[in-house]
Amino acid sequence: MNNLESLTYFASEGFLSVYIILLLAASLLIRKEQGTPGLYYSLGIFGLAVTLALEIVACATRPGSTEIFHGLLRSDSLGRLFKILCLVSGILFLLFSLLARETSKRFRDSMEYTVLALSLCLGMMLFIASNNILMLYLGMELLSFTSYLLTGFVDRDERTTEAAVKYLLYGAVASGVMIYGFSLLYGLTGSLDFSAIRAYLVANQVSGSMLFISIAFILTGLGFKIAAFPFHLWSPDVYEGAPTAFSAFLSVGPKAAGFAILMRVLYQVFGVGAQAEAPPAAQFDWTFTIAVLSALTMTVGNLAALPQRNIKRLLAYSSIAHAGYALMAVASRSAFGISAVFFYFAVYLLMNLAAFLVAIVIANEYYTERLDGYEGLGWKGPQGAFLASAMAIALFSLAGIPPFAGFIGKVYLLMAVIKKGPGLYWLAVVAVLNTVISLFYYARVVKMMFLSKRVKGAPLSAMTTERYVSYAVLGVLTFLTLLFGLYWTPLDSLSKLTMNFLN
Amino acid sequence: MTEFIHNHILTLITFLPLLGGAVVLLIPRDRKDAIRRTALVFTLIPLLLAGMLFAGFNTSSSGFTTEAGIQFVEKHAWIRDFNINYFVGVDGLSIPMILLCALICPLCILASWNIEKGVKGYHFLFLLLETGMMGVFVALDFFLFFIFWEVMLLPMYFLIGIWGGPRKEYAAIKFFIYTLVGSVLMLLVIIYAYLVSTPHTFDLTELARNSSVLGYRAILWWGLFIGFAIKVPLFPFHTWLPDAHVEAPTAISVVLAGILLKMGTYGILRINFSLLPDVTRSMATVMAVIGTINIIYGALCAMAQKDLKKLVAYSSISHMGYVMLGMASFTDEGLNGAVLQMFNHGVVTAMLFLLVGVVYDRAHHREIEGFGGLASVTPNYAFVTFLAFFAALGLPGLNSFISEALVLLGAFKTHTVLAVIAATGVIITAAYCLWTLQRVFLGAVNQKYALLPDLTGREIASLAPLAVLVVVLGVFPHPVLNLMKSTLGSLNALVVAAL
Amino acid sequence: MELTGITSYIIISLILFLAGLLTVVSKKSIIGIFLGIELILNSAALNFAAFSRLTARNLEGQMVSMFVIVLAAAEAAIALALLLAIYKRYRDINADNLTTLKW
Amino acid sequence: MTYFIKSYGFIIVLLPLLGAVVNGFFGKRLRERFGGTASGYIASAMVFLSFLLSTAAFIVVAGSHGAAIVNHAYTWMSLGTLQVEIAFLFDPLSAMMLLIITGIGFLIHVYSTAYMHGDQGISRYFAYLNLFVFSMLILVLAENALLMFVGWEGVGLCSYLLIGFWFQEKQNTTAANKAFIVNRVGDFGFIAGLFLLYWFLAKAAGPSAGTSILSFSYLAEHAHLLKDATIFGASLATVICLALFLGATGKSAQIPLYVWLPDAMAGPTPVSALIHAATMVTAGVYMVGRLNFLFSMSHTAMAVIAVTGAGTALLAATMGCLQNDIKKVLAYSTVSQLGYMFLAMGVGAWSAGLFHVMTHAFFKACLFLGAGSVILGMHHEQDIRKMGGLRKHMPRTFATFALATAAIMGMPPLSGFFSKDEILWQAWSGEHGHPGLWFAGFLTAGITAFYMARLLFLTFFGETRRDAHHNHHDDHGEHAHDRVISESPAAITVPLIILAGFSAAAGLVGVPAALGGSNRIAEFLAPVLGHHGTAGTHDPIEYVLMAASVCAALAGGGLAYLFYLARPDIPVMLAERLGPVHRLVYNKYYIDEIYGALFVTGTKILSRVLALFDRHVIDLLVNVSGLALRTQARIAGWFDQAYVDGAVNLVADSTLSFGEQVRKLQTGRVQVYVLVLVCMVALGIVIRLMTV
Repeated sequence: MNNLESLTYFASEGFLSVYIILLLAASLLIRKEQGTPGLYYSLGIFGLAVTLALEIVACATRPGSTEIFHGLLRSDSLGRLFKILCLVSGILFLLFSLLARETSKRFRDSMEYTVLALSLCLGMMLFIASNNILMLYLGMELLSFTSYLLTGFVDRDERTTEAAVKYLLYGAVASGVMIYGFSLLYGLTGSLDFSAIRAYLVANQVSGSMLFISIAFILTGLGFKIAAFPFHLWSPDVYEGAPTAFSAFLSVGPKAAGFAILMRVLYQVFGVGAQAEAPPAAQFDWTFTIAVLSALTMTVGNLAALPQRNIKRLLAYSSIAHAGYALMAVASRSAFGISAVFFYFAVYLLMNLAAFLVAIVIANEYYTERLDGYEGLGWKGPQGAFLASAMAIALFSLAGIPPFAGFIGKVYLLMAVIKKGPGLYWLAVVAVLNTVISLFYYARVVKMMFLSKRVKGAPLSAMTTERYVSYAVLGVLTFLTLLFGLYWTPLDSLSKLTMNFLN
Repeated sequence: MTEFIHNHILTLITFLPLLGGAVVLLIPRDRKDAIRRTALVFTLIPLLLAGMLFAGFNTSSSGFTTEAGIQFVEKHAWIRDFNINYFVGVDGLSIPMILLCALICPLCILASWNIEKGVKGYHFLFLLLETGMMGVFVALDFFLFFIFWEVMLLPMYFLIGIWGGPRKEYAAIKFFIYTLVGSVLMLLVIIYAYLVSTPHTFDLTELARNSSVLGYRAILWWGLFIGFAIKVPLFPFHTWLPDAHVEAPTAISVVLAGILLKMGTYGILRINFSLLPDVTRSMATVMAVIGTINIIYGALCAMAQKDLKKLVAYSSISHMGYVMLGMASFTDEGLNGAVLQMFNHGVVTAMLFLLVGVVYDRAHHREIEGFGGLASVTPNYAFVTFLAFFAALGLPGLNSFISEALVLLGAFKTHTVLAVIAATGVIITAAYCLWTLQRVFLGAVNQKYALLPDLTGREIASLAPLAVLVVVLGVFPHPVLNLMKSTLGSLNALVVAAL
Repeated sequence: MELTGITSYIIISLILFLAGLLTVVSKKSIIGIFLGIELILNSAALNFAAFSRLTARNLEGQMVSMFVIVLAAAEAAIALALLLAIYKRYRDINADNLTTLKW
Repeated sequence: MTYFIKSYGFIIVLLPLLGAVVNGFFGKRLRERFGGTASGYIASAMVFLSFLLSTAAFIVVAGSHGAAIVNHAYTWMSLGTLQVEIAFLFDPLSAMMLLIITGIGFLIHVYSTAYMHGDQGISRYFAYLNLFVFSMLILVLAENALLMFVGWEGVGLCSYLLIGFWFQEKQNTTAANKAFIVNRVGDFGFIAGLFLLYWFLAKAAGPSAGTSILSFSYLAEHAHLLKDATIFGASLATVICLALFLGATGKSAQIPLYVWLPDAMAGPTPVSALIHAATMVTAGVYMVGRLNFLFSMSHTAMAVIAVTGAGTALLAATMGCLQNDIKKVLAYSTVSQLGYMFLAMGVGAWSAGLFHVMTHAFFKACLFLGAGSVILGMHHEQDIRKMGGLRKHMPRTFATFALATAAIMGMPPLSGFFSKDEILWQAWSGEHGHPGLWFAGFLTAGITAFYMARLLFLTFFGETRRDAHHNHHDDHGEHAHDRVISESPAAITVPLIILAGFSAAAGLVGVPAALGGSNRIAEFLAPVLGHHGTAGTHDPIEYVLMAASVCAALAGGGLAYLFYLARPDIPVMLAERLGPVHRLVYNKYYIDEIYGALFVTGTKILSRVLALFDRHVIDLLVNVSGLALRTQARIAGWFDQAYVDGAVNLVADSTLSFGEQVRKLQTGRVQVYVLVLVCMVALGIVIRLMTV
């Protein structure tokens, strides 16, 4: 499709690009003393909300799968739905940044922060939609560069810069390895375009080992984005060092984007077994590789989370484990697996962000990220009870206990795996055993909040506007976590849409 | 109105407590008595409804695997795309459990009257727990069953963990983890069964009818069995139980022993038996051996305990062994005995835990050696305790005798040697029961407790219904046996025919 | 096809790639580590250019090479900014300082 | 009247229950309003009414020429092939037992009103006593074996409650526990035998639905099916009979389970009379008699029963010789007499055994009540060494006691003579008989005479020896010897006299043909027990044996006279001479101690071993070393916690520590992170290349 026509499919990204430029321009006009952080964040949220609206409209009005901009990007429901997911998390990211003390009170350059956040969202959208090696690389780097900056943006203490540097170095190596892998793929197939690569692989015999090496290198980059073992090592450090709101976002948005593109590459380029045409899988079957990665990722994540005493670090490891769960569905190599991943990320967004929001509120109140700060929270009056209940629901949902949405998400993933057949049953067993391990550390937080008789620290301070907003958001997230645990048909039909990108 | 109640009776029984929980949340936290009364009302209504259920139950309808054999059915589509239904109904297997649950819950509320800390939260969680327990017994959709099964975990975790004794945190998490290990295995089986059935279904009756589609049958069976065995709890999965019981507050111990343990055996009967009858049949010896170990091992461990509550906890392990043994006998006598034992043990152990709670409330400890001569001080309390312990040791004329005798009778047919070994359990049981009674109630009065008050009206109200049941069902077990006879008959026939 | 030609490019780029990795892992100074990253990126760029010229016979690869170079520069800019912050704090750019965050 | 019994026979059973309920629940209020005696009157009245109805039932049964009358109350259980009725069987055997129970029971109730007068727990006492009568009636009237088991356990419960009636004393409650638990061992056998029987018949006969397999009539009809059945290579009939007999040894205090009965004397004396002499302990004999058709199918079982009976008779008799507690002597005598009954059962002399049950009930009840009267008179002194010369103070008690003693010694023409000689004769000549058995019985007869005469002489003859021994354990403290010894009130003596009368005369219903009688009791019981071949024949040996046993009795009595009245120095000298033997017998062959070490401590240790398993290994070491020192070692829960729970905790702990290890991967050095990445990818590639 030519460029002009493509623009109609590019409305949301286009709007966002223009909006970013406008915002940059506006920052020159607004004097620093005039603007409050609230204003900038609100502008950013507004921009993302409009983008989201446009994306939803596009999703509703333009079904089917189309290559746009001469095949650089692809417009399909998989991409659109993941973009919606990422935009929602982006909006919540800015909202959380506004609510968190560290990014709203001491921070004067909130305009740049907002612009970076919006750019990050743009990068994420391009990343998800890319249909070409170059586009993928550019989208990923836009996403990554802004991430490095945002990680180090708020100078809290020495940990912030350290996190940003580590993130940058690790990310640069990972993306370097990835692009090297892509260069090999290009050499093997002679094309940058995913469709062309696939067509070449279907038509021609290529060296299996070379293909594997290139896939392994590519997986390094993508694995870095989704923080899968053994590419996960950066994430706990970065989560701990980054502003909490950003850690929350990192664990959902970029990760979902990474999964979207991972599935696009693995399914679209390297084939889906279910498809009629002989898949390149004949040359290389990645199911087992991904399955092993999945098992290792969830196990390592859960085990390492066990001894953690910092809530952000704990949630970081938990997020690694959850990437492992989601990889399970990717390994299932089925259309249902794709929808399961989407479903999982939709509920993961709810429960994980709820947990982070509680962490933000607590950090605002008690200046601590350590678990001791949660001791006796459930007994600190109605506010404490509400926060602790919301946290407990979020954590139990993360652990996959009914009747919360996290359980349904896990059922989807397990279903995808078991559907695949006996070859992957072991993975399902590993996954459920991991669920049990994960309960140890989730329940420890709950234990701190409710079971401990000692009520540590002062009672929560009086309500403020931020607090009201936080509680409202928390209430919505928690409610949806519960609702989707009991009635998830809407989310189910949405997730089914992702499957049609294969046609 | 009556029409409505009749059509939705199971839903009402299941969810009225939850509604009660919501109401409790609305009451201001300092109006403690209002909260307690509300909770009591919302547990009494299900009891009333359960009575109606009992009256309206057709004892002759026996189909276990057919939908026609199940009564008071309610079926609504829940998640259409997955063919998950809100499918509830009762048959002869579940109705005794529903009655038991409906009976014990109000008594527990009575027994919790003296809880002062977090009254609101406690009663909310308790009512939530009741919904979960009822749900397990009425659910006929595997998915629904699992949801209810897990929903119980959370309130239980908090009830033990917040209102429990000194080591409550350890006990609560141990309970949680143990149960979760079992249930995740069950989850895998559920998903597998769903995926291999055509059309995909979670309907237990449907799955039972077409159980031949299930592959890997032995593995499936073990997956389910371990999940349930942890709940029962069967040796060697039982170590969560003494901890949980000792730490839990009285009413929660009652629920735990009185109802929760039954879910394990209920699950085995409902699911292992009907879905995998052939494997069940081939596992007869394994089940019988485990049951026998439970009986003897539990009784011996009980004998060594110094804590009254721990003793009762181990006695539960021993008594649940009878259920297992009876189930493994594959005779009508054994199977009916097993289910009757589930009911009877529920009644007796509830009494025992309530009684332990009574003395703990007064003396603030439970050391068996720390009492003595209480029979002179508190004769009424002694009388009821003697009754309960004698029921526990299977004295003829009291309810447990019938079930234990039926179980042993059944076991003698199929597992003669094991049955003989298991029967020696009655000696050990008598020994530890009598020693306990002697140490606590008999002998010279311990002057420390010379002025211990006797049972209060509220305590009598919570104990009397159980005491009456203990005697009446011992003399006239017909009503309960009649409820389950035909259902269990067809279930047994199904299993026996499987091999 | 001049396979010998392409093979030599591949070997050179592989050497570059491995040298880059080695540098990243072994250098103490963050600048040094960054140079290693540049080597990795350049090996990829070299590959793209070579494949573009010799096997794919289209310009796409060369285009990617350009972008890789541009992005490497951008990355360097961010890195230097962060490096300044590090230097300010530690008066040093040794990577071993960065071990507060662990476990 | 037949109709009445057939339709309302259960009233006989229910009346005592009613009494128990009234006394149990309203006893306190009764006492407050009407004083302590009201309980006794109500309880006695209930039993008396029951006795009247029993008499009626007896007449009906006697008039129906052996046809059994069954009163169906309701169906207890009905499941599969199992059908158990709550039904009561009236036939000659149960009618006879009915009369003994309600009759003697009534007398003892009356006696108790005086004996227990003023006791704090009098209404509780009568509630228990009534409950006992109720249970005993269920036992004998039960129409099927399972219902019989209910009564069987019920009497055990009442026995437990009554032995431990004065529960403030720890030793009483320990005795009560012992009685219950030892009986449970027997019950285990009973149940096992019953269930084996049930399944065999359910399989062999293929009964139609609604057949009550365990009913005695069905069993009697189908027992022959057992003939060639085997189980684990042994004859099924033998296994079943031995299992059932184990039950009987528990209830009827036979080797090896007799140990509880002497201890059971801790209960109030009327209880000893009713439960531990006259009625409950004969339940085992009754059961064997009831199931005689079963036992007669196994020669092995019969032989075991006979030998056990003879052995118990002899062993207990020797133990009785050196006891000093008046009730203990009687207790061992009871054990010994029960041995006689089993000897009879074992040789197939069913009616002789049951005849002895009856006569024994009379004279032993009389003896116990007499002992109670003595104890009351002596102000709760039970040691016969401190008695003596009581015949002057308590003439009526003495007379009745002496008569009953003569009866138990087997003096013709008192009741004991007839029943005992019937047994001895059958032991010699019966189809399962053996001269050895006879000899044991004969020896026992002599020893019995000896120790009973000893008891009589020491208690009632000679001089009062109240000061000879200081009343160490006289818990009534206040100088008991200062009190006057006087004859007991009428409520005590009248029952004594009645019982003495029966002890003397009851034998007349069983005068053997050899002595010109017609053994009417055997005839009466024949519908249930069958006829014995020897009835009506005249064998000269019978007279010889009779004479021998009388001589043995006289010799025993004479020896006692010599030892305890004429030359009191001889026993002292003998005790010194035969030191070890004396000590052995005096300490009852240390059997209690052996059982204690073997079973009680053994079980305790086992349970503690298992409980210790629950705890940690350190605890184990501590406790094992402690075990050597203390019998109260804690080992049981250990198994559970150290191994079972330990394994679980091990999994949890190792998971946690593994978590620690995994966490260590996160060194904080970004270059290590990169290295990990590189190595892992390289590893993946290498594996891939090697496997392809």
